[in-house]
Amino acid sequence: MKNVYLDYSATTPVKEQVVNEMIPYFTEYFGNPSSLYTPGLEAKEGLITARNRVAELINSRPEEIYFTSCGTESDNWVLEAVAEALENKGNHIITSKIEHHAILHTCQHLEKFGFEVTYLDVDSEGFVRPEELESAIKDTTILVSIMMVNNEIGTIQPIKELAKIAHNQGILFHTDAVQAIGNMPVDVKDLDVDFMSMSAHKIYGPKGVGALYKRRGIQIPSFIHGGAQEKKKRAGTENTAGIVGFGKASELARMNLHSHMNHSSKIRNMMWERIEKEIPDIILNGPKDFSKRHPGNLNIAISYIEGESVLLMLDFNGICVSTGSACSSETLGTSHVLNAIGVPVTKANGAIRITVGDNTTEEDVDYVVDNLKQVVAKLRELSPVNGEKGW
Amino acid sequence: MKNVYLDYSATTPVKEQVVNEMIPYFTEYFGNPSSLYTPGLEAKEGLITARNRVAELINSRPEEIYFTSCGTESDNWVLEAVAEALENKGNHIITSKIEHHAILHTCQHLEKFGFEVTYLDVDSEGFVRPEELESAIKDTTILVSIMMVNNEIGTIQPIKELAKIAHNQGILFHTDAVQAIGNMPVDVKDLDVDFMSMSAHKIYGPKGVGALYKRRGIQIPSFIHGGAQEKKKRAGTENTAGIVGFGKASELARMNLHSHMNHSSKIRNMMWERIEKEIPDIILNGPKDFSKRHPGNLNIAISYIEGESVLLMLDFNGICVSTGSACSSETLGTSHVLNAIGVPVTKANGAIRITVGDNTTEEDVDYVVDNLKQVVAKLRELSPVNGEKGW
Amino acid sequence: MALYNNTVMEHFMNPRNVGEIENPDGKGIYGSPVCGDMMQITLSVDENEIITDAKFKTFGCGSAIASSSMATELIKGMSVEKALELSNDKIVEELGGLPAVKIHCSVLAEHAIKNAIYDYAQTHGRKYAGLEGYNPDAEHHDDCEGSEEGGCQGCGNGK
Amino acid sequence: MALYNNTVMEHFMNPRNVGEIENPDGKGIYGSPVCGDMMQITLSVDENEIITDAKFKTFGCGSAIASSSMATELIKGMSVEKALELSNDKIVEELGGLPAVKIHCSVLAEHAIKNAIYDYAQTHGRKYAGLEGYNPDAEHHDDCEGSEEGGCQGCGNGK
Ligand SMILES: Cc1ncc(COP(=O)(O)O)c(C=O)c1O
Ligand SMILES: Cc1ncc(COP(=O)(O)O)c(C=O)c1O
Repeated sequence: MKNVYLDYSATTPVKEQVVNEMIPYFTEYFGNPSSLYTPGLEAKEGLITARNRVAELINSRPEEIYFTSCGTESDNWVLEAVAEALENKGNHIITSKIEHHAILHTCQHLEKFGFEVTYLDVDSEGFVRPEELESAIKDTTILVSIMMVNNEIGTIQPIKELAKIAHNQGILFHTDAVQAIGNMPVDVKDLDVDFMSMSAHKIYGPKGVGALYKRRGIQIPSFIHGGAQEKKKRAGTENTAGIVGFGKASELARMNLHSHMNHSSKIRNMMWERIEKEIPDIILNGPKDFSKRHPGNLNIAISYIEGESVLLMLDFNGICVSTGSACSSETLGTSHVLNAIGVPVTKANGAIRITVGDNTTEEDVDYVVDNLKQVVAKLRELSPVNGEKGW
Repeated sequence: MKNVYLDYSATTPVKEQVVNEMIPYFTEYFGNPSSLYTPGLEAKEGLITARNRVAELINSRPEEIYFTSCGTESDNWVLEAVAEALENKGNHIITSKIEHHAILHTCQHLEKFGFEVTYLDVDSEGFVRPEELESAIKDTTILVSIMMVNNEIGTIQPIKELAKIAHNQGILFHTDAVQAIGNMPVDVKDLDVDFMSMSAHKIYGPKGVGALYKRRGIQIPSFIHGGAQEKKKRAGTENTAGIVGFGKASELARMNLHSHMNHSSKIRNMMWERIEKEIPDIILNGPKDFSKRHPGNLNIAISYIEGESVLLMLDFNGICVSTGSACSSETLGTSHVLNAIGVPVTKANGAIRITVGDNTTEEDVDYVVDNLKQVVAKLRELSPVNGEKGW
Repeated sequence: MALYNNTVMEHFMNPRNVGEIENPDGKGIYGSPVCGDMMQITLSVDENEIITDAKFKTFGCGSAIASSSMATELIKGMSVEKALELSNDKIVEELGGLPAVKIHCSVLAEHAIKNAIYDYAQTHGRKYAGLEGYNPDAEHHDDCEGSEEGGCQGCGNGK
Repeated sequence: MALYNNTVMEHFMNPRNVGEIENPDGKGIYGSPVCGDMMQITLSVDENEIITDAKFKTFGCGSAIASSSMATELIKGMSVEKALELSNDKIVEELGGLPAVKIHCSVLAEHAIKNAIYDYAQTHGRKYAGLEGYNPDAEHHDDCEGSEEGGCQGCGNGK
């Protein structure tokens, strides 16, 4: 049976070159990077190389990169730390309705402690309207956090413009770029953001490693307290092998950026062309202008049927997609993102997300669309709802 | 040149069997464990096995294990979460003066927010006196956190007794067991603790993976907010390969516990016997009764010379030890642990820690002691201080 | 490891009794697409009150479809009286188990059958102890909106 | 990668001028074991005020020992006047660099030499512009207790 993985936005396989660079750090260069003897210094050297490589990917200085355990931790850190540091200045944070749960749930946590959060609406394609950000800013606003690329519908926000609006009022700006790095050019100097979250496992690196870019000169407290690692900003013995893997993945992402983007968007476009033509009663969620969309992302609401059954039947044929409806297998309820862009619940229940990546081939497109057509037809036959009945 | 690594308490090499179980999770079972299709479920199965194995090592239920990014995170989580959850009940936390910085610095962080922390004194061998804990408890006490085994001097605390004292007053009890698991029998049911911190890289597993044991039925808030991973208690895509490695390392630690303990203590004892006999003007820091000491730990204050130069000269000959004086290469100042047990600063400056482990051999003992003797002699010759001058 | 066991997967991939009986003796609908699952059951019942045929149409996840398939299999050939006693536990048991978060799918099937029998009883003037006080419209929305398990959960792209 | 470069390591592993001159013309001690480093310098100075010999004893980390070794090498053969101009920067430069947190070790060497010359000046009735206002006991404790960089840092077992 063919195996066609189409969920690169959920996670990516680790590239062989990346694994190969990691392995010696388990067994050979296993020292604690804080140790002063040779095996410790060897491990530390691995961290230095990795930091340089991540920095190069986003055009920052190496010392502006702080390694964390995941994108989620980076998001938590920024929000909690800015809240702690600027409490005396104000208690208001601005974000959007379509952020990742790592942002939204941390905001909800802060709300319990007296912070006020404005969740900006987005338009029908998921774009934050700059003028809405502008008018949401108050005297008490201490941070704006808007994601660079949405993980469900692929919307690429006008981060440079949004950061400028915040900075014009002297407000710090954070962006969650977990879905962005490696999938579009990201230059923190040009974007002029203060903080940026990243994660290795979305760019063919290992899971359990992330980073926070913090602009030089800005002081924020630690989130995880303890030893002096990461310039005393993130305690805990460093995940050396993981960080080395993140570094290598970043280097590859930088070198392959344009071929990766071209390849992904080409395959994605082929797939969408066939799907649009051959499967009736579907809607594309997210930007119609593909230049403003994650290069590998499709999010399709399929009328009359439910997403998980599509996912399962495709899985039976070796095809991996995710539903557009829930946060994870442990959570229920429909997608807050589809909800925010105005997709009715009934349609959101039938949404699937397809994200292509480096291993997706043109042949896969045919296999996937042929299968999807069959699955959709079969499930629609099973379904008590249809167009005539008004749904 | 020989390579003799003697810093197993800083970190351990990852065992080959552990690495071998991890690798497929980078490339083959790379799915996101939250995904419902086959590659996701395969990854999830890896987590389940790992959880079972960690649970077995400490005699807990699997559902009482929450994976984190390191021992430090586990420590931070417990302290911050109990503080948040029980704020209305009280603001007082009891810990000891010789805890790891992951505990001490988190306590200091809480103090900034109105919490009161009692740092218990320890005796000259590093033991917390149960009666002091008892009398430190107040109406406002919400948590007691005492480490099971000290990382510098190897002291094994009477955790069962200390936990009982806390529980008699209805107070939650946490223990940092990062140095304990794998090095002594640890049974959370028998010890009757509520929370316990662990880390993989001290038991021949990978760096960047830890766990928190949380007794069933106790509710604490999340520390890292976001997705629904770890029963909604610890967000962030799981470090699948790392967790699988922690699981395998735990299984090996459980199976090898007695041979590991016997081997370590035998080598450690041989080393101490020769050092004590052959190197004048040294002091053993920590418990003299080796049954109350980490089986691989020696901590020796060498008069008249400074620890780092000992470390460096030994490193030149392929021997890795750590100094007893500072927290990490990025921090200065003498050890808070040696200070707490009353070692004068002058002697603490000349302390080194030797920790032996599974790869240390009897031949290594001779190589190390021969070298150490020479290094000590050479540095003492260089030194302007000596016994006659009163130091 | 799989999300569902082989029996569930077999009923999901090859569901029995799919469709809609023309001029059914009883027809029941339960759930709604808003909640993420919806089932329609149609029945043929003979003069001895035996269910001679049952068909379903289901909008929902894998376990909802498998539960419908299994439930219709179980009630075919049963007396209406017996069919009213069919519990969701029995459906789960016959399926060899469902994940905890999916148990509500079997409840859905139980309710859809009850609703179909209620319709049969109404249109055929029958009374059954098992239907006493039963309100076909009552409960689903509570299930859906009230509880956390209110919808068929999907596999997330919240990642 | 190493903690120290080859020159530093060479001076650490094979330090020049170790020891204590008997009946020195000048002797200086700087630092204290409490602070983690302490240096003793002894000098022989001839009638032309040229330093003909210099020896050291140092308690301290690798860079403290290397700095002492390099510093004594540098002043041997120098006039006292010139030796007073020896800055810690020069010592660091000759060592090919020290890690930032270790720069204070070179300062220590500079001070120890100054102290030895001060002693020579006192006992031999000499005056030097470079010693004007110099207090041999003044500064070290400030360095040690006041600043974060007050001691030779060790490699931790706080792990
Ligand atoms: C006693 C103790 N607690 C906590 C930690 C922190 O563990 P980790 O390095 O996994 O953060 C360590 C070791 O570094 C330790 O020895
Ligand atoms: C936009 C976005 N932010 C944050 C995260 C969290 O990253 P991680 O899984 O590394 O915690 C993800 C993916 O899971 C994401 O897509």
